[in-house]
Amino acid sequence: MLTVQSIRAGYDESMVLNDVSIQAEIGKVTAVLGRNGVGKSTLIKTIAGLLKPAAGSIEWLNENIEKKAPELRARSGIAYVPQGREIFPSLTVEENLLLGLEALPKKERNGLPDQVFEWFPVLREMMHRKGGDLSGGQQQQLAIARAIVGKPKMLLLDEPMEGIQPSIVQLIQDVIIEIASSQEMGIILVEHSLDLAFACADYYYILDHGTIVGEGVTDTTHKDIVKQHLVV
Amino acid sequence: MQPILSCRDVRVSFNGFQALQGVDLEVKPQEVRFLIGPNGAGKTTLLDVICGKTKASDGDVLYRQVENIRKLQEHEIVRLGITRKFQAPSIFANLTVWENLELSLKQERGLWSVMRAKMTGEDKEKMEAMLSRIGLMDQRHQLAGMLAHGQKQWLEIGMQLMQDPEILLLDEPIAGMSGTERHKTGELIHEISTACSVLIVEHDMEFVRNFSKQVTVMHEGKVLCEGTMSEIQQNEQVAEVYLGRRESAC
Amino acid sequence: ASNALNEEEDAPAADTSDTVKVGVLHSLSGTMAISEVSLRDAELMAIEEINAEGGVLGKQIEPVVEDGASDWPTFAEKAKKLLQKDKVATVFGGWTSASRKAMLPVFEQNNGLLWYPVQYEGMESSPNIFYTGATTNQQIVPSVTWLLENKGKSFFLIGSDYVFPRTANKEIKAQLKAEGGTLVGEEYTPLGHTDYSTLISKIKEEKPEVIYNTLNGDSNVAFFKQLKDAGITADDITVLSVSIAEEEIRGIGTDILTGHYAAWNYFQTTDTPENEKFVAAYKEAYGDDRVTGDPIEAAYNAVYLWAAAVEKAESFDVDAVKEAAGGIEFKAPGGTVTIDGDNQHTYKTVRVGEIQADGQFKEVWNSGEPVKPDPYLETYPWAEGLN
Amino acid sequence: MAVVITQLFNGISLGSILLLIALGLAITFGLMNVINMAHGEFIMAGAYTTYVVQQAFSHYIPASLFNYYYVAAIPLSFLIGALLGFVLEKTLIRFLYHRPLDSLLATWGVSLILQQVARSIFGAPNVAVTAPTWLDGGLTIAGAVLPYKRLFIIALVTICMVSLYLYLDKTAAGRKMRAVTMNRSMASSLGVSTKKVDATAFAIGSGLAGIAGCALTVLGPIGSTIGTYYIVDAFMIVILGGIGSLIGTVFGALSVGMLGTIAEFWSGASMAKVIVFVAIIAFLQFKPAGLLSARTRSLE
Amino acid sequence: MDKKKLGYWLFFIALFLGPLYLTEFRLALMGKFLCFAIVALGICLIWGYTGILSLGHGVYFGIGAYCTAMYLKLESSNGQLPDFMEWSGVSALPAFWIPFSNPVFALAASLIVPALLAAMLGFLTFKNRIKGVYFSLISQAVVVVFVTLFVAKQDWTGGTNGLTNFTTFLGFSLASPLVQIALYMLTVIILGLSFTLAARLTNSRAGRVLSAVRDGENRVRFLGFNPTSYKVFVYSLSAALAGLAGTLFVLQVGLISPAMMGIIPSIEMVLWVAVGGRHSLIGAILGAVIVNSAKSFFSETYPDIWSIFLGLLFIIVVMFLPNGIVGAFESWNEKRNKAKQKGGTADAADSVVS
Ligand SMILES: Nc1ncnc2c1ncn2[C@@H]1O[C@H](COP(=O)(O)OP(=O)(O)OP(=O)(O)O)[C@@H](O)[C@H]1O
Ligand SMILES: Nc1ncnc2c1ncn2[C@@H]1O[C@H](COP(=O)(O)OP(=O)(O)OP(=O)(O)O)[C@@H](O)[C@H]1O
Ligand SMILES: NC(N)=O
Ligand SMILES: [Mg+2]
Ligand SMILES: [Mg+2]
Repeated sequence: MLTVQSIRAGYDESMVLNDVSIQAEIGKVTAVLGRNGVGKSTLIKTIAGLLKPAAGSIEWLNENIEKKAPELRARSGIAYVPQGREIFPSLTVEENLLLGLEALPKKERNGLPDQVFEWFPVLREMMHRKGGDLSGGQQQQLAIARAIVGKPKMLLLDEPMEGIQPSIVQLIQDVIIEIASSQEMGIILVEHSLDLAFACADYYYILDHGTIVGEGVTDTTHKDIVKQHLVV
Repeated sequence: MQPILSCRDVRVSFNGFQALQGVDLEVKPQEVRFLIGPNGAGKTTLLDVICGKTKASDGDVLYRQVENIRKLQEHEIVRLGITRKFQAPSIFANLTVWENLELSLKQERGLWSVMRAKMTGEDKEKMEAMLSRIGLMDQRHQLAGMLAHGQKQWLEIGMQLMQDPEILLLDEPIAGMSGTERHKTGELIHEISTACSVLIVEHDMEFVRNFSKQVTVMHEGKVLCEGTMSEIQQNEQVAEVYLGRRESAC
Repeated sequence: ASNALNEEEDAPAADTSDTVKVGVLHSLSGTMAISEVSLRDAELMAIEEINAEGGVLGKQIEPVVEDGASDWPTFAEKAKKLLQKDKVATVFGGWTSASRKAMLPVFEQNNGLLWYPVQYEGMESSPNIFYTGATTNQQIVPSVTWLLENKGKSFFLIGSDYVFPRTANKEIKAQLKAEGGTLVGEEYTPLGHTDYSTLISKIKEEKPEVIYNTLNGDSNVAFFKQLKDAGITADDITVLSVSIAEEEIRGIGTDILTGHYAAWNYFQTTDTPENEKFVAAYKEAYGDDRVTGDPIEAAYNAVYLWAAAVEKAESFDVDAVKEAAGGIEFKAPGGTVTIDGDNQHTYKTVRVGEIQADGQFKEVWNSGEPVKPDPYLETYPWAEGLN
Repeated sequence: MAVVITQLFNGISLGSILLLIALGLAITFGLMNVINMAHGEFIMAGAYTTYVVQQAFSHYIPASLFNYYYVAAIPLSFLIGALLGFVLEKTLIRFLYHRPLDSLLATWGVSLILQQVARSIFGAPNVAVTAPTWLDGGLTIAGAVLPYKRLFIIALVTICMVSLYLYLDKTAAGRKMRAVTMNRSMASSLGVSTKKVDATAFAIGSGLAGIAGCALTVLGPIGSTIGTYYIVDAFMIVILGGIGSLIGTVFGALSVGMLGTIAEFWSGASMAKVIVFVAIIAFLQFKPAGLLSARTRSLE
Repeated sequence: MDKKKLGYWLFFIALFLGPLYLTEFRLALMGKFLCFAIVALGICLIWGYTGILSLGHGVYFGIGAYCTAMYLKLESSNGQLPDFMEWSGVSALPAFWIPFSNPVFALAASLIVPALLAAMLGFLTFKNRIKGVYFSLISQAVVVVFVTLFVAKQDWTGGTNGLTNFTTFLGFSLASPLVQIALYMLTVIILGLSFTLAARLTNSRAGRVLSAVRDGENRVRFLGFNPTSYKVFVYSLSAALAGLAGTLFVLQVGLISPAMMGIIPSIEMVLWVAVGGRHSLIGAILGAVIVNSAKSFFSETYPDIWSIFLGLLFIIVVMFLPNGIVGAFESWNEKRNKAKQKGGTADAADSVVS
């Protein structure tokens, strides 16, 4: 269980998040929704440890992690797929994927699981090409695969469908659902498309002006409420 | 109508990898043309070739059927009226919104003219009109780097429009935009197309359905097929390599 | 209030106070610090000795030390500062000819006095400079003659690429022509050059009997180390250097240099009572592992010569001191030196020494008596037309 | 014939010396993008370490073992260089990763300080290091003498280069190093401790400078300004080879070494220097990213 | 804005009146520093505004200085061969020296030659899209080339000694304090004019293009500008300023040698700007004066170990004042203003959140 409690965070002097609290469970998909620039990515970065919160706490597996370095969070099972992919451009696809194993204890780092190549066959084809040479969508697939190979318990996905062709969007959607239903991983998903978010997620939060302005389970009645919110 | 832009057998290879294997494409004046296709099909590469960022190894890119722009430099192509919006917002973070627009004015861009350039009343009006059109009137004296992602996207579109382009190249313009903004962008594109042609790459099928007339599908560095969205949806191969079962079903 | 037109900054110290300021201006940082720091040490030691004996004209000497930083404009700036701000009675300083050339106009314009303690290429005689190092006829010319008589006729000239080696080599070439030597090669390397493999290949090709070495500074270390590695020893080719003194030998490694030669006016081993005292005092002051050497001695002499001239003039005034300086004698560690009133250089004994395994020189030849300085080589027929 | 062999060898030898100096830069500059102007002073530190080890041996170790001081000096020079680099990374560099040009300025300050500190400790004049006797002499091939010292340096640089190549390209640690230097925050969110990797990388690069310093003692002067003689050449070699490409650096160093010796034989040392630098500048006009570049489209 | 302008006027007037309150020696130093300030202005234009870091401006400074020095040398040789040529065995004045006996030619050349050289180098490298550290290191290589050439061609350039020992300029004795004061004032005026020119440029639309080039050269291309011509222009402008500074330097200091063109002075030039504040023209001027004053002060006070203090200064500025002294002042000012505003509108700020 990941519990974010009354987080304040932002850049330099400007606070983007004021008092944000959310919860995400292992085995569930939690969606974070909101219009452009409300701070969704900021929230995800704060959970991943790339931003230090000015106030508030983050509890993960019964431990406060808000002061921990990102690499420690990664090793404790939090994986991050950033908006904008952040592939290592001069490393090959294989090397990028191998880096995903860094989150695992040394003993468990034995090779790349075949599963990811079943999901993303294009990566096997491009195994020895430089990450930076891939097309946008290929890079996005690589970024997701890189996070998954480390067998995380909580996967932070910041707009993972951006720039991906429709058939693979469907595939990723299936993968997300499959992963969550295996009960071994939780997912926090930032997604613009309401349909997609509701198709994948179990629970949702709406972020606006740096606070949570709505939350609930993802059923059809809530979908309309959310729509209202996002249109304002 | 004569095409304003024609690509003929355009080929690009990177270290032996054939990213474009002979692309033919024609865009007519005031047309909105969507370019779709699987990841890695070569869409971005094609835009790169048209705007001069990547040099084609073979083939021609003709502007108004006469001028071969394949070997021109980027800024020369822009001066012809072909502008490009990149996928990641490309604005000047350390200049204000106003200054960003000022640089984008359609103007003589030579060194000497720019050094002598004065802001005319007409320029001012044009810029103010653009500011309200892209909804950044209040932020005009802010540094552009401070804007939110969506606002940056809009500013960049505004910067392209300031140049009164003949052809506008857009690479996934609505990526990262939320619902309302997507719609606004779609409408803006239609508005623009009364004055210029738009060549636009997008993966969001809902958006394509809502705003497209002609769609070109690329696959493995070639044009796979062309047609309206509903025609395309019928195409078996497109469904297989690109749309997937569900998309084509609906 | 003081301003630029009003030259008096501090009240003229010379007349009222019981100290007199002198400038000490050497490179304490940068590439030349390897050589120049010791000159400062020698000058400060001389000042201390004179002060202990009661000073000059009853005044204690107060040294103002400045760093020329191996940078010629800085030498000019600091010289100006010493003259204009500190109002020093005289300045001891410089090593490279470039630093001297940079300071020269400053001293001439401000009518200051500079004591320059290093051997140099000649062709100069400023009324505001006293030259206590050798000019070419007190080092290079006699050593070439000695080499021709004792070591061989075919010469290979190597030098750092700047004014001293180039000018010196021009003179050597003229002298070789006149005295029956042959020139088989002439090479210059930039200051600080450290790879001599190619140059040594050229030397091997030309098979000279003698290498006349006017390299300066760090390059010497690289040159000698690599010469030995290439299998060339002093038995094969004699190298005579004019910029390697005891201190440089220590930095190169004695084993490498053994058997090669240098020409100077002074060696630490020079056998005079004054030198015994001088070496002892220097080691006492700066440590047993320190060694003296020609420029160190010349710097030390400079302070005593100035003090003697002041005493004779009974004034610190620059013109009076210059007037009095001619004929001033000092029983220096390397033998008596006398100021030549005409060109403000000193009479010096010329010596050639062979480097021993302990890093010291064994004198193999000397001129017997102090040689009159002749910076323009006017007494040498072959030098006619050189300038 | 002998001249040709000698000159060929001289070119390789000069190239190997330049490579030894550039190897460290290939990491700190090529990979980490830090322009460390104090790199030359790490070379100096390695050289002085060798001097100190030699002094220690001659004072405290039986004379019969003196010859082995050099064997001890190589790893110690590496360690001292690495230690200095480690401290520099921890105190300065790590605050400047996002301001690469500023690290140039700050390390310039460091270089000024280190030179002065060395002068204060060891005195301004050069100190001497006596090369071990097993490096005396040379191999004679067809009348050309190939000094053992230069052969030794060629061997040393080959070992350093191959180990570095294997380390960077074939081990997980090397992969992490390249990842961290490309994108610090992403690497950390994958579980890589960037601070450790950064410090290690910088220490290795600086340690290589230390080894270079140790090697240079057998060929040249040992003084406070020794580092300044090589530093510009070394930076040029890294960009000539292509930033981020180790193999490129090797080619860069060898071409500069070859061209340098040929030009010097044919003209003179000063003109050779001019010719080499003009050639590098001209070459970069045609291939702005260097001989072998590690660039990809997303690095633009 | 007006307050700022007034400040600038006061600053330059205070400099201009230097001879009233500075001793002859300090005035000479200040005159030298102000020459450096002109170089700093040029570096600020290319580095702070356009993002081109040149580590080779010593070359332009030096060439400018040599052009003028050649005239001075000929003037003080009274029609004879300059002394160093005699020592080097040159028998007749080399052809390229001859036009430099004309002061107008020499002074013009001191501006034009550096500018042309920079334009040539800039055109090649910028056209080939060499930028960032590549450009910086290439500019350093250019320094090596020129310094080596100037040292090696001793018979033409005076070698390491450089050119020195001048007597008069246009018939005025360079040793005369009055001439030195006049040269100082001329330097202040030229610095003021250069500042005005640079300020005009940076405030114009072309200045905005330069900043845009710094932020994203490729983006500028896609707005239809050719960054190459802008970069070449500003680079050669800054080279011309360096050349101009070289002229004033040689007139006041009476010496130019390759030592002034080398790697070390070239890097120091950048440091002046970094210390003052790379994004501010006035910062560049202050930086040049402050760093050089500090250098003089430290080396006069601690001749043995002054470089440690100077090194520390650079480290401290880079670490704690990333935008230099002026940048630090500005952000302090901004904070103060913000604090003032906050005091008044604290309630309003709170209400935004709810
Ligand atoms: N590095 C940064 N420095 C300063 N401000 C930033 C930075 N990154 C984001 N911001 C600002 O923080 C606010 C929130 O940004 P954030 O990226 O979290 O929004 P978001 O909800 O993810 O938006 P989007 O849907 O567009 O991705 C925006 O106003 C943005 O301008
Ligand atoms: N510099 C390069 N070196 C090698 N391969 C490259 C390079 N640039 C692009 N490619 C390859 O060319 C192909 C086309 O890439 P491009 O970016 O044009 O695809 P795209 O159609 O835009 O895809 P997406 O929809 O994912 O953005 C991809 O397979 C990519 O890996
Ligand atoms: N005068 C010298 N040795 O430069
Ligand atoms: Mg976001
Ligand atoms: Mg694409």
